[in-house]
Amino acid sequence: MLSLVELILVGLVLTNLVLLGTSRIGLCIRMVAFQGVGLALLPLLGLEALSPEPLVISGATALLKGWIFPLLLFRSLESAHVRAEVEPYVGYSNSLLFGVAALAVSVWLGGRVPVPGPGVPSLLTPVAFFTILVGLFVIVTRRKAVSQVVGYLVLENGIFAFGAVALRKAQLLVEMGILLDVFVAVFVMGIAIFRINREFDHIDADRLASLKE
Amino acid sequence: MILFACCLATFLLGALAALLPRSYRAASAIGAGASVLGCLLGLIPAARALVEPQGWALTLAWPPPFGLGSFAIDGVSAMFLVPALALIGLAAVYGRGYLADQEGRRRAGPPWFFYNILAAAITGVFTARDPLLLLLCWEAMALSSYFLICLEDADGAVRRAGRIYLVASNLGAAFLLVLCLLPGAAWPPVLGAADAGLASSLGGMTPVAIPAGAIFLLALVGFGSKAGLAPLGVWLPEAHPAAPSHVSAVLSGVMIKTGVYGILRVLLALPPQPWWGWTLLTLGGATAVLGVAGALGQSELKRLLAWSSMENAGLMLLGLGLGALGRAFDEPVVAALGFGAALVHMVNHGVFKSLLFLGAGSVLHATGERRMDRLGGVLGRMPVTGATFLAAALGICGLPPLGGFASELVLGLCALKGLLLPQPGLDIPSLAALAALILCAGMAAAAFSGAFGVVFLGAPRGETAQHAHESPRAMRAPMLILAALVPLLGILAPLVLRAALRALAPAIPGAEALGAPTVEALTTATLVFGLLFALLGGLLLLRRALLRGRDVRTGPTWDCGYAAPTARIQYTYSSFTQPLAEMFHALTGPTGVLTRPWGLFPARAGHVAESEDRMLNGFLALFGFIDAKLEALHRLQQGQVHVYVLYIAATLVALLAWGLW
Amino acid sequence: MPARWTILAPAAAGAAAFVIPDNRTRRGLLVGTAVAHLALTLYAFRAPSRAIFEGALLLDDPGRLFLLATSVLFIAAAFYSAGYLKREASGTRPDMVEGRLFSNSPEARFTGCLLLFLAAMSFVCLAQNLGLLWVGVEATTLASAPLVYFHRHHRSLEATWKYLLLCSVGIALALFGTYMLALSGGGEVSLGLPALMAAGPTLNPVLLKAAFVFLLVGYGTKMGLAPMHTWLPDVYSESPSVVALLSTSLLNVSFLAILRVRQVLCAAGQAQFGNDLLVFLGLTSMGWAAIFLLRQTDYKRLLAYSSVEHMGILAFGAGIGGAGMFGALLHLFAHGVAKGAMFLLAGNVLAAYMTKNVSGVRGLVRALPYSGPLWVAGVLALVGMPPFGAFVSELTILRSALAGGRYTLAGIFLLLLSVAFIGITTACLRMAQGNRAAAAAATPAEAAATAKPMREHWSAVLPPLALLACALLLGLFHPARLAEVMVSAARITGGF
Amino acid sequence: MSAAVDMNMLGGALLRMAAGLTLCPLLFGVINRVKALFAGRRGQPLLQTYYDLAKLLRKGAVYSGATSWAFGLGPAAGLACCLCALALAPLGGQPGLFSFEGDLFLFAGLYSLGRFLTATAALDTGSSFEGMGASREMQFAVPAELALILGFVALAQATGDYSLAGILGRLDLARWQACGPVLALTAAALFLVLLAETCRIPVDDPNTHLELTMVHEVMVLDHSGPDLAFIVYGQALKMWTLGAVLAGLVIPARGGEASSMLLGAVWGVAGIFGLAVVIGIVESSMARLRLLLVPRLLVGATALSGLALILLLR
Repeated sequence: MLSLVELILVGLVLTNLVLLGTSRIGLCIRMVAFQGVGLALLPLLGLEALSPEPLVISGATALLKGWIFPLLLFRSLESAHVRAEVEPYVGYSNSLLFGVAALAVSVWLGGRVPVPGPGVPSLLTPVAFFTILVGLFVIVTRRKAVSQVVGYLVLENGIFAFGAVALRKAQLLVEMGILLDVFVAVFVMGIAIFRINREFDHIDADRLASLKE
Repeated sequence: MILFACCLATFLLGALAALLPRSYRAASAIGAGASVLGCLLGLIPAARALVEPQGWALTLAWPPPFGLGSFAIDGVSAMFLVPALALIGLAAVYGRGYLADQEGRRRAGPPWFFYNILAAAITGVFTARDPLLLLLCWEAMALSSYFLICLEDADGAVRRAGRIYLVASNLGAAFLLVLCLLPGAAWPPVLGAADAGLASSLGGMTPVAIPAGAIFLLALVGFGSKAGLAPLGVWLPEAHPAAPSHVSAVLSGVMIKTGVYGILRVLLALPPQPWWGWTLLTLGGATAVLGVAGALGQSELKRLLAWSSMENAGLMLLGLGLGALGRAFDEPVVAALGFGAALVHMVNHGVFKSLLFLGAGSVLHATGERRMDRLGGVLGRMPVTGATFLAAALGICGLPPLGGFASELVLGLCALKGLLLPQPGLDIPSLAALAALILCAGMAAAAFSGAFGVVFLGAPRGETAQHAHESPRAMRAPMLILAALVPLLGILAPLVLRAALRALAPAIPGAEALGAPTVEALTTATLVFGLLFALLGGLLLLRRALLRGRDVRTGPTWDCGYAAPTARIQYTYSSFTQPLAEMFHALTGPTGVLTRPWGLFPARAGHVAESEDRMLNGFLALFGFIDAKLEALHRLQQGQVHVYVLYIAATLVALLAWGLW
Repeated sequence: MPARWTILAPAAAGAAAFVIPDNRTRRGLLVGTAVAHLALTLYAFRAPSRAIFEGALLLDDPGRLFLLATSVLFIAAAFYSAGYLKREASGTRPDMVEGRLFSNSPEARFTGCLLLFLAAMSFVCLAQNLGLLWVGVEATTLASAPLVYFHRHHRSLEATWKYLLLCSVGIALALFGTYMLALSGGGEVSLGLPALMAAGPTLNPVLLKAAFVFLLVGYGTKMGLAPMHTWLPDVYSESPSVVALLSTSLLNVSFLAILRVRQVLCAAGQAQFGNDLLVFLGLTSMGWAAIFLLRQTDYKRLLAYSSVEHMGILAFGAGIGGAGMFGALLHLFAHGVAKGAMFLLAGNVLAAYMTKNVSGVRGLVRALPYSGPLWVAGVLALVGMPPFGAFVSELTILRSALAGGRYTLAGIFLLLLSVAFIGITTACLRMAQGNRAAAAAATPAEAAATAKPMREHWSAVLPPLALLACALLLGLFHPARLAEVMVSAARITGGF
Repeated sequence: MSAAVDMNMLGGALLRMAAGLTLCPLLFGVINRVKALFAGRRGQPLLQTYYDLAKLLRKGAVYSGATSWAFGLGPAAGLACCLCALALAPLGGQPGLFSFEGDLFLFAGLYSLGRFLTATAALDTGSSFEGMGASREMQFAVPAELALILGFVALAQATGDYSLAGILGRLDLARWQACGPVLALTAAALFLVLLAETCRIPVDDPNTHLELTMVHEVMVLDHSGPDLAFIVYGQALKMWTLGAVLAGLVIPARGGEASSMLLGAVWGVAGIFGLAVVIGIVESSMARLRLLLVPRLLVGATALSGLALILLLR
């Protein structure tokens, strides 16, 4: 079933490019949701026998990444009555250009890093690197706090993809702990955005700069 | 050695005990009493180590982190320790009287706490036989002296002085840190000694051979900065005046000697090379001349004394430099006399300078006036202070028949012998040392005759000087004891020199025999001193006998018939020293700022006479520059979280590139 | 089996704290849990410990050490905050910087998060599985975020946001590194520390290096190594001093995480690479901190930057290896207690002077009869002056650097230490000296009023006093068992 | 104490001291006679200084109200120092009462002690004139002392001995033939020092009447009676002592054994009076230097001694 895995990975790349290109925050959130659903499938693929653990993990993943996180983000977006523009420092076309460059870099890096283990697509490492880079890029170049959370989620997705494909032997305990943490993180961030909006009447993270030096 | 342990214990316990009581008198009594008692306890073993030079050792099993703490006293330690303890004890007695009038303004505990810690630390520095222990004592000394300097911290100038001192001593200590932590480090530094420290016990590192020159340079900077070596001694003229006078006495009379002690230890332990001696001579001569030139340019009595401390530290370093050259060229006579001269001068300067500071303190205590040009005629109102100050001033100028002359004689003879020896490497350095010595003696005489004359003689220049009163007994007694020591050190100079040579004998074989002729010369000189005293007394008696029964009138100063001038018209210290200071203004900077009357209706004109401190200004400018440049880097953190994430990403990429390349 | 209870007890107490209505019982619970935790830790310190969850959790010697450090700091924090919460005014009040109105978040949440925070840190100390280690570290972040936002004004909110975002990003990178580390064994190795170390030589070096870089950057963000430290000054300056104190032990456990990873690196024979990175980041942090310590105007930020500097010292010592590792562990203790005391004292100063500006504070020694002298002592303990512990630890690190013949590094280390010394002492001692009247008062009458010393509550003075006593103890004398554990911990964490 | 072991030597030294004590006031008379001769006057009697001293010793004294005991200390101490210096100084190659290695430092030190106390005594009057004089005296002393010591050191280098008596005892014709120019330079330097120390023209004018230009005389303006006598006598002794040293340098007539001891002493005394004549000639042939030039003159003297040393060292 390697092909399906690779399909999902390619989808990951494409969604990333969309993320870089779009101007609507709503679309970004949906893209992240798509990524989440796709990633939720990964643990199931390439299994010899159907065991409960991967099922639980993928279920939880789909629930969180596909439904709850987008929900939270949309809520905080609504609560903050702001224009649903991304308002980047770096224009969309430039962002896409960066995307291409990042893709090249991550392919190069993936080439330097050997393929981890048998039965792992060689596409995995570059895609993971690429997703991480895109996530960081979004955090750095997008003004709104919400889009920074989006960036964080993209970063998280890249890492998750890497782990889910390459690391089949990880215990349930670990996985669940990780998911729980990410959930709480996003939850707390949502609350924080809510409060920021109430305190400042905006959620532009770049204007939170009273603490310096 | 039991006594020595008791001495240390007394200091430490006294320090803690002084903090306990609420009442001012009780605290100061406990604190001062502890220091005096500790000094007495410590003096006994120290003095014994002087007569039996093999000394003794005390090793107390100190649990980790310090491993074994081992103290030992040999002749050299004793030479430094005896005067140190004596001075600390006397200064403690004085200090109790000096601080008595601050009752109610502050608690007495802290000053005496730090004073006792300082005493213990100095004792430790002179006796430590283990690098880490030395470091511990050294830092403790620096800290406690810092807090003592900052006792009057309500005054901004004092805070500034304290800050300068703290920074300077920390930078100096950094070099000592390296010196004492070098692999295979021992104290006193013997190359290749086994390293019984944490590093070896844990890491099992193999000591690397360190070039002796590096060790010398580290010691020169580290100890030299404490000894007031130019240009590292910039803190000295700031810190010593800022401290309360009994502390200034200890700082100047004892603490700067720890630097001399350290350098001497290194020179005795390692085989010196000629360039060590030349370095020491150059720096020592520069320090001495710079110090005395600075002293000529001051307007406050205590600052003058501080600058003169720099001068005398320079003279001691001259002695060390000659000694180092003597060892390097294998001329034991020069070596013995050079180090001997440094030791003798160390003893003398300790006594004189502490006495001078005590005197200055008692004038300050009585008048509250620091500037000399506002004082005058104090001698009549403070006879004891004046007389003792005169004695110390004569001594510190190296005039016969006092101790100062003895050290000058030994140093001069050492240079003379170095000059006359058929050793091409020695003659020019010896000549330079000699010239510097004589030059400094002459200028010091000018400075101190002026200071004594302006402060104590003539007519009072202001209200404060008129209402001066003699200090209480607690302050007078130590001054009198020290003043008695001044001529005594002149008479006993041969003994002091012999003790110094005996202390040096282990490092310089046959030092005593080599120095014997000089001891002989000093003995003869004491005969001349006796003649001088006899003649002086005889002439004074003769004068009285002649004047008895004749008409002895008292009138105004004749002054070539210019009657009834105001007191302010008297020659001030700045005017007294101006011609001489002008000759050296290249070193000390302009000695005064003159605002001339100008125009048809001139506004007020005036002349401010005080020479700037070029070294300090240089350092301040440098530090300010660096500070500004670094502050420009504060732009790196402007609060945008985006940029911060970028930092993280950039670090990640950079390290990845480093790792995977 | 006490080790597991060091996690469960605070967790349970934290959960309870959210529901307990009464303030006094909750504070009692806080203090009681802290005492119990210290008792358990001390017991676990002596007893050999058993594995939990098939060896996923185990208290080895490094764990013991860090658990002790955490517990000591927490008990001080608990006692202090018991009084602090009592003194802290409730309801809306004007903020002292801009005068905007703000209020505290509910005390229940504060106490609860404190306890959960402790639980998370204990969890990290016990974790023997890199995955669980990650979970624990992330949990500490999340548990402490609400604490930062205790005073609900917008500066603390800004700090909270930065804290959340930066630490989450960093931690995410650490997660990626963790995966790569596991994969370096060809996908067959689990995340268990023993397993990884057993498989050490067979691990793929390239992946291993890449993994270490990710982990170092990630956990380094939490540990506050420059240039990832940027959240640290904001959080320290805007959160209550209790929280600042606890963040010190937060930095410590992040350091533990890095050490755990380095264990694997050493087992794989890649120690040199890791050490180089650690030395590099350590010196970078010290340099960065030194720059911001000079002319620093806010004394809480000053303390924060000094934390960055000390984290740099820890990294440097660990990277130097040999006795340097021992020195680093000792320094971890020495710095922890000293910095904790300084934060508590800074809280007292803030309460007395109502300003965080260095130039606004004068004459501490006269104004606060107990906190003032303690402040001076704390400064000395912080800059590594004898007879405090930091002196010994910095000495040890420097000595092992010299013994290794790395003179240049030692020189830079010493230089940066001196710069930091100048920066800290210049600001802090200036605060202690002089008299308050000159700085604060406008009229002579007011000066007379402010000149006389104020009264201080025991709960504000005793905890810092106790912490400084610990610092003094570390400088003069080490209990045998403690030294033993430190040495073996230094061995385990890959000193030599 | 190589000198005192032999009673004969001791007696000789005491006799030479006695000669100095009795004859020194005569020097002023000689100088004045020479100056009068040049000026074509008859001049004051040779023994004038003796008369002055006797008169002063018979007078009472007036003291300024501003002064303290430090004022009276000055003259007595100054005289005591001059007497001790006399006891150290060799005459005609014969050692003084005391002689030891490095006594040249003591020799110079005694004079600076006297100078110190005289200056403080001057400051004690509170008069700005006397302060001015004291300031100048201390200023000029710095280069003068340097020149004196370096000159002695040059002689020590030339003769290889550490004590005044030893140095001057070895300066015989052979030595002059060996290193004549060096000794000549040193002699010149020492002569300048002598002029400065005994405050003669061109450094200072003993009988000027313009206080602003005086150096030593203005310091002692307020002293009267016995004090003034002490000062005048001290000046005479100083001239005698320095003259004895200088004469010992320039007149290389030496007699080792007791028979020619007398010869050497006679040569020495003759030399001192010859020096007085020279001083008289100098004083009447040249004017007093401007004050600002005096330091340069003395630094020049230092340079001369230094040059002599360098010549020896190379």
